[in-house]
Amino acid sequence: MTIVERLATTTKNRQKSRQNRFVPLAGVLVGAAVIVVLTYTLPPFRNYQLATIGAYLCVTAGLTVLTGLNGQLSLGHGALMATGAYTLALWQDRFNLLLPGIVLAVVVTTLAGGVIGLAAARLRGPYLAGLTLAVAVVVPSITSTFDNTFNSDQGLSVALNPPPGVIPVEQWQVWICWAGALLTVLFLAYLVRGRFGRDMRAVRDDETAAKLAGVGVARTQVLAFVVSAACAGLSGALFAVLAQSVSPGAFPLTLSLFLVMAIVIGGLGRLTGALIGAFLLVALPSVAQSIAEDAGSQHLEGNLALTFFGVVLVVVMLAAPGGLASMKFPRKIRKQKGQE
Amino acid sequence: MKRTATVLAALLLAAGCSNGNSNSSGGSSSNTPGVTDTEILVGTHQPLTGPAAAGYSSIAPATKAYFDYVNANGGVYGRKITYKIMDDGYNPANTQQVVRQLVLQDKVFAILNGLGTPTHTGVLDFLKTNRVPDLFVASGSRTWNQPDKYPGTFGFNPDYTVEGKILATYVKETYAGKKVCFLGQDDDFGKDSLAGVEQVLGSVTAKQTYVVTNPNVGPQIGAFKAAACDVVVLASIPGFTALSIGTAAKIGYKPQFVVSNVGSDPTTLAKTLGAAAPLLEGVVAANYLPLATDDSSPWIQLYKKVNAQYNGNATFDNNVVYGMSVGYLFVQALQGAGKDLTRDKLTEAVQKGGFTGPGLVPVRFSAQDHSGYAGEQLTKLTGGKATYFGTPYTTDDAAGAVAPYSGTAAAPPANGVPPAQ
Amino acid sequence: MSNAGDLLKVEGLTAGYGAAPVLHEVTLSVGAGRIVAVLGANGAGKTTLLRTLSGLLPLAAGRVMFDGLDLRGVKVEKMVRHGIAHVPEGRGVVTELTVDENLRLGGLWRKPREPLDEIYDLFPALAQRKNHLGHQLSGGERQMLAIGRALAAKPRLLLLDEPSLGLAPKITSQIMGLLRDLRDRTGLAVLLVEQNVRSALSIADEGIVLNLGRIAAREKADKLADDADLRHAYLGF
Amino acid sequence: MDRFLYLTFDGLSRGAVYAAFALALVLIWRAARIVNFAQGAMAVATAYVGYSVASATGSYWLGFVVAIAGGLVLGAVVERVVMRFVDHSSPLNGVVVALGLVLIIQGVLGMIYGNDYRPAEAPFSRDAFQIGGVTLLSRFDLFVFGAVGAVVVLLTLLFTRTSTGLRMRAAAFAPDVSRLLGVPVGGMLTLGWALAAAVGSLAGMLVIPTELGLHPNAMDLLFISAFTAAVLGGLDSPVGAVVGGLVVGLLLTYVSGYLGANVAPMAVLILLVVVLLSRPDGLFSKAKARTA
Repeated sequence: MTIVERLATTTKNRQKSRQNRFVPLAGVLVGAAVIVVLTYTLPPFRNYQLATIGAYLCVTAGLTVLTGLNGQLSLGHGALMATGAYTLALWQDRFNLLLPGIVLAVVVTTLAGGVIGLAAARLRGPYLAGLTLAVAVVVPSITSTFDNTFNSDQGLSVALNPPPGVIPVEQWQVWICWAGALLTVLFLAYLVRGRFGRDMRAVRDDETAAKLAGVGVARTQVLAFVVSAACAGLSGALFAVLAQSVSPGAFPLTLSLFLVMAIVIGGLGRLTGALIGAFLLVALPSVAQSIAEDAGSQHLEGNLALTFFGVVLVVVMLAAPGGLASMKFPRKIRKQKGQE
Repeated sequence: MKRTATVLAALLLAAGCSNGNSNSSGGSSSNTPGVTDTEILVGTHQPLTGPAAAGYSSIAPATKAYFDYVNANGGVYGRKITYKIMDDGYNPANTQQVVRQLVLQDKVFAILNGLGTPTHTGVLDFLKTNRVPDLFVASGSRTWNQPDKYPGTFGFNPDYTVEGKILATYVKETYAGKKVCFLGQDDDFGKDSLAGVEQVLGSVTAKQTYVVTNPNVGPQIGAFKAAACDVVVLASIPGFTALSIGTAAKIGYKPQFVVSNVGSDPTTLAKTLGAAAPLLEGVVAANYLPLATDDSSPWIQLYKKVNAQYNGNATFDNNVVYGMSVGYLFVQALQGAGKDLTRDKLTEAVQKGGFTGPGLVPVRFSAQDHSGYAGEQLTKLTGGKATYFGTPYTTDDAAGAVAPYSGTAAAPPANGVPPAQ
Repeated sequence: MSNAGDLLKVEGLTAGYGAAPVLHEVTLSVGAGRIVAVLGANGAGKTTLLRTLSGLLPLAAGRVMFDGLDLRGVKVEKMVRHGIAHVPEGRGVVTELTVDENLRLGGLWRKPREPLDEIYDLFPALAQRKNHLGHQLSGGERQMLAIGRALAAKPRLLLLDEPSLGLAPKITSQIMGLLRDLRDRTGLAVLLVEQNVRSALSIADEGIVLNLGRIAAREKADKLADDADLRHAYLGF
Repeated sequence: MDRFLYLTFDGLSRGAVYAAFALALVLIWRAARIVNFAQGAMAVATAYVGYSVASATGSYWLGFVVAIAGGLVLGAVVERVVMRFVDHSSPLNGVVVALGLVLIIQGVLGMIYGNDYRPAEAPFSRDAFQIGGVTLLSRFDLFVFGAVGAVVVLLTLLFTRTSTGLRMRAAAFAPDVSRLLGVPVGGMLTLGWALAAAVGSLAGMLVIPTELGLHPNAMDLLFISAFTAAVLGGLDSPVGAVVGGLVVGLLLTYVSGYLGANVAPMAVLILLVVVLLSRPDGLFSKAKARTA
């Protein structure tokens, strides 16, 4: 795409978003209402899955802003989630105060994200991917080197008070996770609409042009990384709440890769895409496993599910290159493709 | 956004409505989760795919095959056992998901033989909160033995410290005055084992660790060679046992290897080493169940029959023996719990102990002790085949002495199904 | 103006990006050994015309004949074999390759391959910088490299997009002189897209004025240069 | 000193296989501007085929040739059947499709061959030569070095001396211009994938005998090290891949040997940070950075 064509599409997008303008706050309030109603109707396991979607949504939303709007690819967000999760676990062990603990987890991860972001702002494309990948694989190494604090592979358990009153645990978990998720989405939605969002897109599309237009390129990139790291930290803390335990094995490189897959399949750069991605992260593996179970002999073990998962990824990417969130406009996509 | 949320909500609802009955526990078997007049539903989490699947993915199918055998022989009090195996790929985050699915959605009666220390550690609290019996966890961690904290959790394997003490006792008696080195996995497995070894031997000449993410033990084995160790104790998984033995041969270093049970299945090792399998000659390991190659054992005869009939004649190795022994012990526990099956009765039955089965040493379940097998006997590999030598030893994970065990192993019942008690 | 000996004949060509056409029913022809200048304001469709002719953009309607061959359905990478060379806007030098490699690339499809001496004779400046990477060249050198590379393919028709863009007047006139020489010496036909109307018309045999994707005028070059009304209306001087 | 020498040789022999695999990544990057996350899984697939042929015929070398040829075919097929139809307007689309392919390949391999380790024989002895009590390299290590060296030489010749190499480079750097010059860009892309996959298969045949054995996930960890090596050296540079591979191999071994195996990944991260902060496009990047 030439710059002119890019500009043209950007203008088009802007017009489109003006057409179906909606207020993020209203969307989030509706979402909250839907979630609360759901928690009273769903059985416990579905509630747990719903809570997991919420926890994933925090990180996918932040990552899609970083990657989709600012063009920085991170394969290390799993490690940032681990940072948040371990912070909360260590805090809970001492103080057992959930809300301040979650805030602290976000703060610590934000700082970690700032350090990585400073390095990341100098790197492009695969070099950034390579560096963040090295960050992702360093988690087990850190937990075993400092095993007095992190307890190596076995990890830490997270002390939690039981939910207030007679609320079932799973329902309580949904409320916590989705409160975090909806706040994240609200924050990002307003952030993306403002000047910062414009700067991020400008940097993604053409760094030189952005610089000429007075956008601080490095500052925007670091800031984008910091924001997405904060979201990852929140997500990690929520996962610690969900699992009541943290261990390095729960934040492997594959998690970071799956996060990237989720936002791309969902629709890069869109919060709706992040929601779809978070949903798929929970739904797809279990659907794959149950399909494989129905079809499978014992000797295929988990392999049929794995294959099914892979086929879905490839087919979706070929059928909807803009991600599932873009599926509403199939004709437009075909046209754009013809142009290339 | 709004529309997507609605669609997702509808999907979740649709998915949820299919099984929305409430859970309860205790009381009588009529309202015990996973138990009906004709069926007992039991679940497990296992690494079926991914790097950790190697060696371990054959355990759960073997357990299932034994249950099928029991079912074909009338089941337990007329109930058939359904064993639901979930793949967690040895990823603790997946374990969270699949165990919750088993407990909350499938409403299993109990979790049996969940595999792995880091994976299973993460679900202990959840299982405790939901009062789900958590039987015979597949790892030698001491974590499972905390009756006060986790009353429903029971181990199966002898723990790594017990094993370390027994291996070290053998080394102390046979290689007195020789230099001993230790290579362990960089987690509780290696640490607990080293603690046991050093308790008996004192400080070893050189100790090294490996991480599973770096399949090169050249530096570690090189250090042992430089330290001129005569004996190398390995607390490693099978792949790294093979790698260590292969690496030693590569650099012309020939110590006596003494290997932990979890990393010593001769079939798996020989398969991994291929043409280099003769290197295994003379390796000392330990076990507590009949050996897969011991055709004279009535247990092996029984298991082979079950393997042929219900397990698609899978490669018959120590993992299959392990899986079927887990199944046997579970059926024993079910028989002990009686006809009116509840979760509490099952836990009580396990805690009552007194099981005799394929093991060379007793399982020591009691109200105070939830660890599994009490000890091990040493094996030596000769001609590609492991055989027991000496006597079995038992000990504990604390300062207790390593004592020879003189009891004799039980023979399996004629029909291969533990009798009702 | 079209006659039987025309090398390139375009009839009713409609093309563009996506559904909205940029060019509407353009008809033109280029005879062997003639230079035709395509003039017009920014966005008139000049570059689109060249991209369509060389197959980079699909034809929505109309017909393009080259020496009796219908070019519809001829793949871009085959055009050069039929004798059409396209020097794209911005020169299209592969900046990661050396001068020599860029030139070799131009004649790669020919069998047997001919030595590049002829090109280096035409552009002595390039001969001196044989082993420099493309991005180390000046703007003028890049333009020469791009044209030289196109010539290495021994084309019969050269599609040339804005050769003067960003170049000093002296270099522009050097390039224009070269094109005239080539036409005279080898009978090369050139379809020349230019913003620099004066220098384009100084060498062209005829000129075509595009306006909003339609042909607004087609005249002999000298006549066009003298037509004050037309100049004011479309060419801005 | 003996220990240092021992670790050096151990690290070099590890590094050589990282280098081989990093070369495959560099090749595909140069041909298609994509980091092929499926490279490892593809290499494992062809290694399975190679070892199946070797055990069926009793000839290691026949299996070796079949594995490399299988790489050529698999690479071409993946490009023609899947990658060609991926919308590359976002570079991530290709990455996600590649990750999907990884799952498919690993799943299918698991179904066919099972999830246990299978032995992978080496064609030469892996027993190291010893001189004066110092352990040096084995015959197999020398074979690995020879193979990696040969690949570097052949690739360099291909890219700098042949017109096909010139076409491949041009097609990768400037596809549209190349088409105008008569370069069949699609064909070059297929060729690039085929060659890269063949080099990947070679790397697989070199590395699998030195690790735990054949397994659907056998190359996962290697991919991480090799990708790190390629990034370190500069993704555009075959020489960089080799140097990067050796550096990563040595670093991992030294750190494991002197500080402990658990510290090694942190050392790699630190090295990457230091190198990339001073040279954001790797050690052997060309003067001008191209933001792709």
